[in-house]
Amino acid sequence: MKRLGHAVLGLLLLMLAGVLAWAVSLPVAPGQDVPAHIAGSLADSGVSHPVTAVLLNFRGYDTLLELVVLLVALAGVRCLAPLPPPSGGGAVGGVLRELAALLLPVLVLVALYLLWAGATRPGGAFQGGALLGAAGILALLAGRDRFLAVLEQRLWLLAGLGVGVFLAVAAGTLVWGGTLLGLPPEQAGILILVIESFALLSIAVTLVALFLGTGELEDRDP
Amino acid sequence: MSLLTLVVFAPLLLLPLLPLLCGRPRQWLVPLVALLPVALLLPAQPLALPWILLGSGVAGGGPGAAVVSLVSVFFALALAPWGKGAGLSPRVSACLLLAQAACIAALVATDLMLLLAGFTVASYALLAARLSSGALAPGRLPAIVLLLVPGDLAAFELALLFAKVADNAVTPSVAGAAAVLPGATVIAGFAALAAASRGALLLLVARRPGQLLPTATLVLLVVPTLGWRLGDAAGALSAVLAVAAGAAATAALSRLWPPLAARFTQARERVSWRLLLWQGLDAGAWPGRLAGAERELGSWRFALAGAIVLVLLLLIATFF
Amino acid sequence: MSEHELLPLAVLATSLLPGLVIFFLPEGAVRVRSVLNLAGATVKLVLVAVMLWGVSRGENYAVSYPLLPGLTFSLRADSLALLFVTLSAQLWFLTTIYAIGYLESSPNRARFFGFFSLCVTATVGVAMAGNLITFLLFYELLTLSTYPLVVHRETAAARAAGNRYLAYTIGGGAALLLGTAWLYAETGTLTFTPRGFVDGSGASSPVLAAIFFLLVAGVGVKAALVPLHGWLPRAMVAPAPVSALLHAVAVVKAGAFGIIRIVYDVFGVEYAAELGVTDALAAVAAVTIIYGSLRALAQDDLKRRLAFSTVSQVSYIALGVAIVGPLASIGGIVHLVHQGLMKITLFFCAGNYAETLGLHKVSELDGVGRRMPLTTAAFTVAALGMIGLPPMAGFISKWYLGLGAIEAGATWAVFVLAGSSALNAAYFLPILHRAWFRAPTAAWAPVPAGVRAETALALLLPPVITALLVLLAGVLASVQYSPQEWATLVVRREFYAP
Amino acid sequence: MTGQACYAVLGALLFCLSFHALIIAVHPLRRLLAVNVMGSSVFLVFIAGAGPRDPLPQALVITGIVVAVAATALGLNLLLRLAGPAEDDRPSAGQDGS
Amino acid sequence: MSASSLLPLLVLWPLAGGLLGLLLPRGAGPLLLGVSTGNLALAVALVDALAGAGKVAHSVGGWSTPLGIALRADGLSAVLILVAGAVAPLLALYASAAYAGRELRYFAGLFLLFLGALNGLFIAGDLFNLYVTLELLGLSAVALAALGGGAAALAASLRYLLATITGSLAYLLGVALLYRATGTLDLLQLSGQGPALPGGAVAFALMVAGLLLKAAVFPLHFWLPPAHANASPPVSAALSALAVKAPLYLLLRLWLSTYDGAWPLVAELLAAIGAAGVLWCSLQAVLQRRAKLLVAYSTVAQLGYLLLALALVPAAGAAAYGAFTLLLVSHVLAKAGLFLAVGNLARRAGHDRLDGFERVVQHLPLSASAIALAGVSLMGMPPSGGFNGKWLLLQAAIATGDWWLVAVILVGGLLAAVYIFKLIEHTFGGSDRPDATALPRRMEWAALTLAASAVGVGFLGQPLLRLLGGVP
Repeated sequence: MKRLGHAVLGLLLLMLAGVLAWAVSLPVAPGQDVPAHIAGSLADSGVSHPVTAVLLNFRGYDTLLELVVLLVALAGVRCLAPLPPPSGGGAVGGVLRELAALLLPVLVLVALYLLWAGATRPGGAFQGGALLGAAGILALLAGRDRFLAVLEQRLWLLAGLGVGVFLAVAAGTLVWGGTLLGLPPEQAGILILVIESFALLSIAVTLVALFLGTGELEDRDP
Repeated sequence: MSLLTLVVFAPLLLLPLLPLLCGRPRQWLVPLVALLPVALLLPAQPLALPWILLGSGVAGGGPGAAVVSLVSVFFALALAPWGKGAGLSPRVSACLLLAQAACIAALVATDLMLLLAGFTVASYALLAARLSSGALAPGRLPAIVLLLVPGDLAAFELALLFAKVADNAVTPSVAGAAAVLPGATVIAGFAALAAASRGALLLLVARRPGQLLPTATLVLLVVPTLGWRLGDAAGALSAVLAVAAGAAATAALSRLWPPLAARFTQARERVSWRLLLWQGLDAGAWPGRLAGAERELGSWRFALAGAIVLVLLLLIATFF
Repeated sequence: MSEHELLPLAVLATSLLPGLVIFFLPEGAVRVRSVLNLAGATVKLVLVAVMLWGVSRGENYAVSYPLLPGLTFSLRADSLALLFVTLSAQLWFLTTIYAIGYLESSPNRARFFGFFSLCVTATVGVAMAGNLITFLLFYELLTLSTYPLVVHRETAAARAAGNRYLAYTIGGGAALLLGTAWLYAETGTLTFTPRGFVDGSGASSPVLAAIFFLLVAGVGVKAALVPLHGWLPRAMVAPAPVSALLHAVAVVKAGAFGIIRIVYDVFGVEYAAELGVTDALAAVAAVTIIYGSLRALAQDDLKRRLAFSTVSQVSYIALGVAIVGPLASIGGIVHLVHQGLMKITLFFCAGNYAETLGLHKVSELDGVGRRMPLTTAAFTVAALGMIGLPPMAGFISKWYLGLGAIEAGATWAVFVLAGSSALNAAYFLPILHRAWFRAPTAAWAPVPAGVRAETALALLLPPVITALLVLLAGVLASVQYSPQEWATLVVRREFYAP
Repeated sequence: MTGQACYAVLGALLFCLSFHALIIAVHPLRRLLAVNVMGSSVFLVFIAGAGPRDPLPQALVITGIVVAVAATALGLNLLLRLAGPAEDDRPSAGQDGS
Repeated sequence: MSASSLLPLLVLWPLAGGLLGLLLPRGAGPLLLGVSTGNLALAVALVDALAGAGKVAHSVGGWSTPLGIALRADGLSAVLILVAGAVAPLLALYASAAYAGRELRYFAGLFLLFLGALNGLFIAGDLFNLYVTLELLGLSAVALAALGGGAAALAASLRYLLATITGSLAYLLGVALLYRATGTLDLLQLSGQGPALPGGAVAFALMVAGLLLKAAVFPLHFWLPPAHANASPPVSAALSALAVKAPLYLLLRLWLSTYDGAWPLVAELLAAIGAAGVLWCSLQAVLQRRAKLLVAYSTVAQLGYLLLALALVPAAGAAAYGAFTLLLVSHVLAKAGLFLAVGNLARRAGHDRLDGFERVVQHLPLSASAIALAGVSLMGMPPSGGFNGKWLLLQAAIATGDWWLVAVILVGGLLAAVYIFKLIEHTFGGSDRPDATALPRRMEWAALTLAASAVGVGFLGQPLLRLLGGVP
């Protein structure tokens, strides 16, 4: 009976795969030429790299919601019942400690470079945030958890900062400019940089907190 | 409310006061009131009572008035506290007064409705009077009732026929009845069915005081007069014959009744069929399979495979 | 909102508001609750009287509110509606007194009286509904508000009866909803118009016949037509005031009233006769009349016997409506009132026997006339009325039904009437005989010293008053505002071309 | 079959493959992984579908990836909570997720 | 403040509230109430603005559509935002009494983000933006479902998470195909083009399957009952009333505007699925032994009704469209009220097994009447909003001549009556539990107000339909 089930399932999936492959490879003539549009209004988007322009200006609203999704994930993890931290910590091997000493500064440097480079070539807050988060996790694994204390008190402030700034900018543009996230062309560059830097920090903190799960890292209010 | 109606229905008006009057020194007042309708002998023009029943009326004078006075005399005699006994119990005298009032109403009514009403109430009142003064022999009561009730229904059918023939008048007048219906049907109808059942009441005759006289007056005096009012001489004659036949029939029936009753056992109330939908659900047998199917349906495999089938089905559907 | 619009709403509010307030009153506030109930009932009686006076002068009271495009919630106090509203207003007043006495020390009274008032609101709503949607709305509200009363005692039997009651009435409601939706789809309107609006609507006759049977089936559940009557005897497990007002008068009459509305105000009786549906209805009614009486013969429990008698008596109304002719309609409509009065007296007395002496079975009723003369006298008047003895109200409606049957040439109906009267006699007279003319077998608690009446006054007065009404409705049948006169007015004004 | 289209077809096949894994898998961790792979296949189709020079899908895919990360993180934590402490006191060898 | 700037406010306000809820350790209760009432005020303002103009639009960042995102609100979205806005404060009231401390803080944060996502979804005019709002909605719903729950709740939330992600990815694959074929993601620009596009049908099939999985419609409903039954009352109320409706709203948008109800056989297939859902899940609801599971299966059954209405829109036009909306609105109110009331009874009785619901009704008369009123609307009894929806659905089914649908609607109503009265009957009897904990009055009043408004909506049918406007 089980084999029959698998066979039927396999057949169904094959048919689905065939249909999808056919659909995906159909010749197509899109009505809108999106790259031309983007090139056209890249000038007043405040950044020169088209992906960052789309990400933070043309479709900034999606990015705002995306940061909120990260926040929700963090809240979802924190609200679960606390678990004792995994006991597998133990002694930190020499190789790991040396590697960490070497890599940490480089990682932080590259993360900041990525943040800055985002305006002109591929990069930006998310890539930098991921790197910074990785650096944080590496530091944790290597036993350098001095920064945990800071994280301890101010978790939600740090994690919420990115979304907070983004919301503030959005509200500001709505109140003054009349349109949500309507960044005026001349200040667009600076505003994007501000948003990206705070987002960088929040994404890093969120990723580290998500990695830690619900360890002791919580301002356990009574 | 003219004097006439007051006089005619005096016994009826007296009813509520009865419990006070009986058993006290003033007990003689009851028969005196029962005598009041004799005043009907005085000449008085017919009176219309549009608000009684469906618009009936009362006619004084004429032979009917004579019979009324006779009836009143007989009832008064029955009600009087003879001899040493304290007279009749309040319930019996109440029933008798009601019977008298009903007889008078039937005798003087100008419309068929009041006649029917009086005719029926009188017989039931007499039956109640007889029963409240002592139980009948085992077979007698069912026999009487078995004839009384069909008799009333026959009277009901007859009245409907009268109404239809008298160009659908809701309440046809008694006077016109004989003229409208061909002679034979009136007489046969009323005499054979309605009057016969009254013959059954003869069985009520018992030695107790106040029983013989009222029943006799109803069966032997009032019924023939009503027969006469409806069908003149022939109506009266057939009424008398019917009464005799009714009495004989009831006597025979009352002997047959006890063995018959024994066989008719009380039919138990059948257990009604259980409502499958309701009880079936709670019994738990049937839902087991359904819940199993749900668990199977609820498993990941089945559902996601279902999703794929759904996609393919939707695709096929788009081709038509 | 002119005065003419306000009155129907006010009549509804007089029982709705007290009901809602009572729900929130604490269980102990007995006096406040009783005052609220009685005040509501009296105000309703006054308002109904005003409307009676108004309608007989030709004014019309109507209010409507659009629910959906093409669907309006409309209340209209026409002459037929007022007939039913007067009946339920009077009987609600008496039953409230009775219920206060009956439920003296029992639990859950706040809930009971709350739902009790909701039921009456629903009944009055059913009566005054101006179109089929409002009728359906109050019809379902009636189901919902009677369920808690049926299960009031919370015993297993009560809950089983409640379940069965629901199964029937909600099934009926679904049939009624389908019929209404289909009718609306076919004719585009649902407003009750005096001689029916279905005739010229261009819908094909088999469709209309199907719609007719759906509507009558939906309404027939509450009117306890034969196949759909199963819930009524079961629902007798409810306390006496519930079976008195609801299962003998409010709920059952709502069903019968529905049949009247459907035949006269939706289809028009001539068109229905053309369709041939009235003959089917007449047949079902006849079968119900005979079947109900036969089953009543076999019941030893007093309330179940009365329940089966209700099943058969309500079908008189259906028979009257089904026999095409003004006289039969008068008989059917006036029987709506007469049967209500008679049956509520019987249930009050049954309640008294159960409450004071704990008698439930007919076989236990020997010699009860001596111990409770007044109650048994009321019982006798009502029972004789049910049999159809001349001076009582029952005779008047049977007389008209008989006349109508003969006028319409349906002589078989006359025999059905006669047969059913005989059966009525067969199951009522033995009770009377036991009550009055048999010596009491069980030793009952004697009347407590110092208490003049045989039972609590609140329990005694209502049956006596309703018995008196039965007598008056019979004897004074042709007085200006009597039920019979009002029924003639209804038939002349609404159902048959002037 | 231009290079572009073959990546898109690859993405479609990967989608079906991960869907199959999702149906077959019993352990929730494997299901979570299957969902991740499915995410990547959808992003692949998204980018390969549109023209090479079109930056819009690339931005959208970045957003998609972040959303996928958030969902997976939440899923893993729920999984840990479900696995519960009983798993941890086993020797660390069992750490690789049974 | 112009009408078009109302739309972004409707999203920013709850998101900011949610952020504050997470940041501030104390004061979560008043914050929750304040923000949700503010949201209701905004919703009412939107309804006013819409009453005049009929349509409100806002292009984010000032960029024209193929490039930027457009936010659009028409009659349907205004009604849904209004009803969600009306339910939120009452759920907030209930939660502020039911939760405390850490749980209340996380509930406040997550629920407000959930509300923001919901508003965002109802006004989004861009396919990818819809994906992000759907995902945000799904994740916050999963987090809420797992909030403070036991092992069963965690397992159910994990299953819910996997299902909702799979659904979103299938939807996203459909979006990818559409973008590949047209180059634009905007609904307005795509309207009516769907069927003719190369691969348009495949995209439609994928999207429908994904959305049906996220909305837990009949064949794919496996994850909903455990998730909603194990969550705490306000969460299961929010999930059952609001979360599962968003995918169906999106399905209606796609089916009416992008694909213009093109394929009649697809309509029949959707109707068949809906009908099967109504029958099967009502039957399952009748068989349940636990009250919350019964109510959860009732949700899946009512979703079947919504799918029925949706499938009839192309053929029956305004009647089915009105039926969809009225059924949805009254179900939101009735189901939220019912879950809260059942939650009260379960909290008082200590468990939610049906036969254990002894005389709890004596101590919680308000919750018992809330169950009754909500039941009236779910059964589609006349005075309630549910009846209006059922009536319009019946008219639509009769107009299109689908008599088997009429039968399904009525049988569904009867089965609904069976399981509602099973719930009511159980609260009518049995022994007494004097020692059970007393409940704060607010919790009972919240449930009763919701249930009463579900019946009250019955009288607002006309204004709601006027606000709704014609079929888009």
